[in-house]
Amino acid sequence: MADLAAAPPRAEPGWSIGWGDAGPFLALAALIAIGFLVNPDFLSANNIANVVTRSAFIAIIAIGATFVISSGGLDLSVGSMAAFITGVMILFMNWVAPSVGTAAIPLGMAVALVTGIACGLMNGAIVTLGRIEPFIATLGTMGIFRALITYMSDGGTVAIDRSLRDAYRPVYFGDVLGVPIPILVSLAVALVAAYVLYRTRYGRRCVAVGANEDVARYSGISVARVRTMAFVIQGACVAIAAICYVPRLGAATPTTGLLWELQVITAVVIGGTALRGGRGRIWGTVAGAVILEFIANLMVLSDFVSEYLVAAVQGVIIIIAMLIQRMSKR
Amino acid sequence: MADLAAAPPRAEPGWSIGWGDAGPFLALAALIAIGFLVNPDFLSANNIANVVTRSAFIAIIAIGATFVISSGGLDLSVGSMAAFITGVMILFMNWVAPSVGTAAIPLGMAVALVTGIACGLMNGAIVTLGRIEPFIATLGTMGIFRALITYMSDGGTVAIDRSLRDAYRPVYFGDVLGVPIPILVSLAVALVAAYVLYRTRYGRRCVAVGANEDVARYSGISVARVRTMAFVIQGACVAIAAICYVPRLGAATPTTGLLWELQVITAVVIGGTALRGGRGRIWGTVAGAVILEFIANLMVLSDFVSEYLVAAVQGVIIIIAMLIQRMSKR
Amino acid sequence: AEKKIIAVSIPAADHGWTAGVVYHANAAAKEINKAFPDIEVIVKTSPSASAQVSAIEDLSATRKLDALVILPHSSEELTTPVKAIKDKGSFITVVDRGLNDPKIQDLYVAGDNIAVGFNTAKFLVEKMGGKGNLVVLRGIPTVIDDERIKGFQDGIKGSDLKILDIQYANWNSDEAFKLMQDYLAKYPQIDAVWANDDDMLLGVLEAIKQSGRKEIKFALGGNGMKEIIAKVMAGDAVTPVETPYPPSMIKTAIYLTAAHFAGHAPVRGSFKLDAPLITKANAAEYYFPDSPF
Amino acid sequence: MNAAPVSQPVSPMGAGPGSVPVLRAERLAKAFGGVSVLSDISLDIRPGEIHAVIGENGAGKSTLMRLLSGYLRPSEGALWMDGAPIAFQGPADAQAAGIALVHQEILLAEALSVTENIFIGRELGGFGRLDERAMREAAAAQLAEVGCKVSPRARVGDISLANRQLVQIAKALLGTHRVVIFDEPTAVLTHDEVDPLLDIIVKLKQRGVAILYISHRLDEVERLADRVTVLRDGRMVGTYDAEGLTPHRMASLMVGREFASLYPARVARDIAGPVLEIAHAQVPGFVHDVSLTLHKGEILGLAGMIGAGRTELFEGLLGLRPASFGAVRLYGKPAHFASPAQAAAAGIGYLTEDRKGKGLLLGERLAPNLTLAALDRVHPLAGLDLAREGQLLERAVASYDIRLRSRDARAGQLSGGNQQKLLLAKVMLNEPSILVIDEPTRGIDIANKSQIYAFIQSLVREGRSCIVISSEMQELIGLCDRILVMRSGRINGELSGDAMTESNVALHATSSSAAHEKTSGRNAHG
Ligand SMILES: Nc1ncnc2c1ncn2[C@@H]1O[C@H](COP(=O)(O)OP(=O)(O)OP(=O)(O)O)[C@@H](O)[C@H]1O
Ligand SMILES: Nc1ncnc2c1ncn2[C@@H]1O[C@H](COP(=O)(O)OP(=O)(O)OP(=O)(O)O)[C@@H](O)[C@H]1O
Ligand SMILES: O[C@@H]1[C@@H](O)[C@H](O)OC[C@H]1O
Ligand SMILES: [Mg+2]
Ligand SMILES: [Mg+2]
Repeated sequence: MADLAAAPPRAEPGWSIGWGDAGPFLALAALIAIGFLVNPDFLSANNIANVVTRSAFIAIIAIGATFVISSGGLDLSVGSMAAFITGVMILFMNWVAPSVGTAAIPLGMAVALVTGIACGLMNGAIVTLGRIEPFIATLGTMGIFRALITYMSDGGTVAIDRSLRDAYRPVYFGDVLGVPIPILVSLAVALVAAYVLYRTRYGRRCVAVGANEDVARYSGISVARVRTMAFVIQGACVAIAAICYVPRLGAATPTTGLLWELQVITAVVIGGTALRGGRGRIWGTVAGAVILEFIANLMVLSDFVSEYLVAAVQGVIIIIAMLIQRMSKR
Repeated sequence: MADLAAAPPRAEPGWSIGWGDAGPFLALAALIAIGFLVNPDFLSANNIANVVTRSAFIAIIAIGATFVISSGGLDLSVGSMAAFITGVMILFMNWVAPSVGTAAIPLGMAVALVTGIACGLMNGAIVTLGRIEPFIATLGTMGIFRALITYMSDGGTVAIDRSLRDAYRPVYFGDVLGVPIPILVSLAVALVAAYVLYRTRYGRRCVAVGANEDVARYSGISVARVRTMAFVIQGACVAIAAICYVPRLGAATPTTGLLWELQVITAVVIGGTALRGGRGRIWGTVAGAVILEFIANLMVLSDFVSEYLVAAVQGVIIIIAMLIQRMSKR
Repeated sequence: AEKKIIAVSIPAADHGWTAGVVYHANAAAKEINKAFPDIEVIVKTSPSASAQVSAIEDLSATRKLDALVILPHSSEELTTPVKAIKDKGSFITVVDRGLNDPKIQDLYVAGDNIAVGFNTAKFLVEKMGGKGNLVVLRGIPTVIDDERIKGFQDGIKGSDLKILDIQYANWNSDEAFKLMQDYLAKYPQIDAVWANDDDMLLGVLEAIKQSGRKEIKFALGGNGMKEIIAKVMAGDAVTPVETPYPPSMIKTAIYLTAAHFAGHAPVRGSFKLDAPLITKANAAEYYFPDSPF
Repeated sequence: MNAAPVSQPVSPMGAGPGSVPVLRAERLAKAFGGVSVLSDISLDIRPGEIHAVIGENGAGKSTLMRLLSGYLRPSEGALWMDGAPIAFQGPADAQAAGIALVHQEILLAEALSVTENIFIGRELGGFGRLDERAMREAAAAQLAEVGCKVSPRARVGDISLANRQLVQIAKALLGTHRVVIFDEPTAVLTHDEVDPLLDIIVKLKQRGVAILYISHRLDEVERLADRVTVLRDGRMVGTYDAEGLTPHRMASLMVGREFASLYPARVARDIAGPVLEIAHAQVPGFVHDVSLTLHKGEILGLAGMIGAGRTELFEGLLGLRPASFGAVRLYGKPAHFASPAQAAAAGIGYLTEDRKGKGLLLGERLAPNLTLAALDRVHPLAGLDLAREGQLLERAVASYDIRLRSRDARAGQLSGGNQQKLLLAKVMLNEPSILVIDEPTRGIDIANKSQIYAFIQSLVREGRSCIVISSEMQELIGLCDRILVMRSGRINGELSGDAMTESNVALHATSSSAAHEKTSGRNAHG
């Protein structure tokens, strides 16, 4: 009986972070403490800013994934979708730049968003209309996006036009009152997402679909529409991440975004969202993304680990972070 | 009463393949037909033998994954576990070869099996004792195994001793009455697995745990033990696959088994096993593995697709295969 | 005196060649740290371009880097971040895959990917009398891969050598084995195979051996893997030559960079390793039995 | 109170082995997260007795049963078996000791077959090999015993709720037992399925098994019980000899005051023209050519046995399963509903019989559950109006008498009856003008039943119309203006006025010879 296993009453999810959801934040705190012990530079303003800025990509994509996963889906295509969107955006900007100059940048952003939404729509349609397990459907589109970027780049690189480079740079490297722009963007995305997930009808429906599809259906919710919408949100988030990403690396290649899907899902799960749906935690997801980036950072800053074993230590730390997260729930 | 008539008798899963489970076989048949149309060489005995032999690794590992997945788990670590086991086995054989000669081979196989079982036990323990989402737990151990093989090989190659190479070669390249040995091995593994899953108490409980953990627990089944056992079976299957793999290229490298986990899960799902547990299909899994290998083969044998777009076409075919599989269920 | 810090940023060992890079980088670090007490070499590996960007950011955020030796995952993506390090006053050594803006580097050490393809092609044109059917296996879609293929295609231009097929096998021997099996099933007559990397060549050779096909006159790779060099030394008929693209170039680069500090002799400039054909005659010179590669 | 609590346990069966209790609970208490749900409960169960436990929804009956069968561990107090203290680590321990529980909520794995479910955890067969045949045969026998007619090979997800309940009982009864606990086993069963089950219970008793029996159907309690323990608000009211304890008296003990009458008096109403007309409905496999008409202000009953196809008819109408119709007219105009959302927009509300599987999100809090089907109505703006939602919950709690120990509760933590009330409140939030209620009082205690009946009556007085699908004949007879009886997917009779009697309903529900006929007595609506 579900109620026997049911967890003790938990604080309302929302803007404020309840106690029961403190897990990922505790894990983050523990990690930061360890980091400081290992190398005091870890806490330098500079390093912190770098790491958090960097985590923005994964965080933004993972916020979208929080919708998909809490609605009971899964999207493996996000990494290659990011590469594909980046490629489309850069090609478009390079194409219009000669005629419109730096206005190519906002136009390119719009194109990126539209592309992302279209990609999400495609994923959603295959999953809901085709009634195909999301794992397989998005594994398929992962191959498709990856191939398209390979094709677009002729197996090489799609690089942004020099003329646009400097104008675009601030989107990643700039700051407002000292806060790097990617951090602001991801905070804005998280705020909007938290609002949508916790404070709108759509968010309610999304979680309901993930919790029990039948109950949702009998309550007059169009399960297919809600699920598709979650994939669309995911696509839009990937596009936003791509928009921030372009100035950092200045190019899309067939290896851009490789294995991001694993990082994204890991961030979401570490953050406390249930992989089987029915429970989404936006701020947890953000914490999860920051945790992953801090772990990578710690690997660079510490000198203990043979370079060959970095992946092993990362694996161990992720498992420990999950344990901390889990334990705080008792 | 209407009741008796109402519930259409479903075929019991088992040795014989029921109609409801024909999906993957239909998809396979469709694929073979298309392959033949595209290039008649597709059906040459040689090509078929090559492809099916190649599919043996994934098939054997995926058979193990059928247990894990139908019990409600997931194992992302299989690919790097395969590499790790291969590495351990080769190092061990090379070490004892000078003193025991070719007897190193059976000894090495035993070591591989023990290693596989230990790896599976570790995965199982983290998932059940640590109560960590299998996705995250095995993502962690995936990093661990991958790092260990990188470490063992100094990032390069762990190659089997020349003195053992020829003696061991037949395990991959040999045949019995014309049937390549890896095919025989995977058939044997599938037979045993089908027996265990469909005809023994353990198999029944494995599926029950995946179908509804609460029901299983309240029926006095030790959920943790059943799940752990599924991971152990998975480990053993990976070891068997590794044993067949070693003679093929005679080496383990840090790229051995890369991304096998995705192929394995895809094979299992295409085969009709439910990703959320509660339903396992051994022969479907085998068909799924063969389908994947045929798709890759078809890509090379056909001349339609630019090398850049291969992944896209593969993605599309996988989705179509799932559609065929799905449709045949109505 | 303050220690001079040389950071080395390279791709993680994800296949044979990069494994060689990691091996040689670690070896160089150990040797130099021991030999020069006032130089510290730190080696960091990264599994992807973005991780590499992160890594160099992290290194430079927490210490003053006197020099950065970098083998970029990809040229485009690393250009701007490396420039940022340069702007902080570090000495920049770029290895193998060049940056988009050569002005950033103080020192450039590289192999010649075009030559790897071109020299192999020339060898085949000559030995096969200018005609025959070829199949090609290429690596991971990257600039290096592109350059090699391009060099190769330029090399066979004007001859009657025909490329029957070209597909990716991702510098992975398993994938190369399968791909070669499929090539063999598809084409009844293959005169020569070129895999643009020796990891792949291993898989190719295994597939040919299994098929029992005898018409294949040459199966060539590239990079100078010790197993393949050994074949060349032994006078193997199918693999009689090899093109070097030694991962040890990272070691060369680190030593040169250290020399900049220790030797008080400026070492700016470009250093391009040749990719001459290795034949039985000179193979011993390229054979390092202890390297993992 | 004239039936005095039995302070000193005396055997209602006279002397004999029965006088030593098999199972004894001493001062049990249970709290969930600091909220006390049960306190100071002491009772004993003796071999060969049927011991009923009754109480209002949320009184703590199910919680007590879970304590007795190892599913929960008591916060205080002790259990004794055969005079020796015993503590269960889990249900398996209790099962090993011979205690079986038939859950109030269905607890089966839907993906597995009936046989597999029955034998989970105690599969037959030696040397690791399963003996499928033996299990199938044993399952078939066990099913026959409880009067369940599904195939042992059927997938549990494919059989009706009522049959699932029977399968669950068959599962619990497998093997030998000393104590069997039935938590509302008949709530989802119709008249004709109840009898065989009660026979089994009596048979068990005669074999010397001790039975704990929970039901809101007090007539069953009267028929079966030797002793009755009454709970109220988590405390013992007392244990009584069943002799002379009438349902009315039981109800009064449960609620703690004199209990009036169950069914509200019929008031004359205007039953006007048709609001919903369904012609030639076909739901493949379930419903064959059914036509019916619902009038404005009417309460139309739908009777039938398990598998009659009543649920499927309306699931088909709402687009929840494939169906075809000759015609559907709403207020005279042709209508078609592709989804429950469209039906809701047209003013049709449907309350599912399966509250756990299709009605409520058990892991969610109450307010989101309440508003889930009416989000657009409750929150007309983009953002959620949580304050409004809170008020709505308060109002629902008050008007449907939902009893909760904590505002923070998840739906799954409510007692069964309170879940049902929450579900009713959820459906009503859309203010449907046509309400289809599938099993409205499943698991509802007697006091609340009468409230729900009064509520339905007030709806039709407001000019709304109601279709009641129910397995309780008296409920239909007491409430409805007209009853359609379905059998094997067809309408097999129509009753109204004085013709609405138990025997008439039963006749049409079971006998195929009673061809479709209209039987109306004198007091037909008017
Ligand atoms: N897991 C739980 N967590 C918190 N409260 C619970 C839990 N289970 C039950 N309760 C509370 O305990 C009280 C008693 O519930 P119980 O299910 O025992 O009632 P009941 O007498 O069986 O009622 P019904 O007749 O409606 O089935 C209810 O208030 C319920 O909300
Ligand atoms: N998904 C399904 N697949 C196959 N048979 C089913 C399925 N669902 C229900 N049935 C069968 O269809 C018949 C009708 O079901 P159901 O019991 O819901 O009808 P009903 O008239 O609503 O009865 P009641 O509400 O009294 O239980 C039953 O025999 C049931 O076993
Ligand atoms: O990583 C590359 C390697 O695999 C290839 O063979 O040579 C050049 C390298 O940059
Ligand atoms: Mg109850
Ligand atoms: Mg029904």
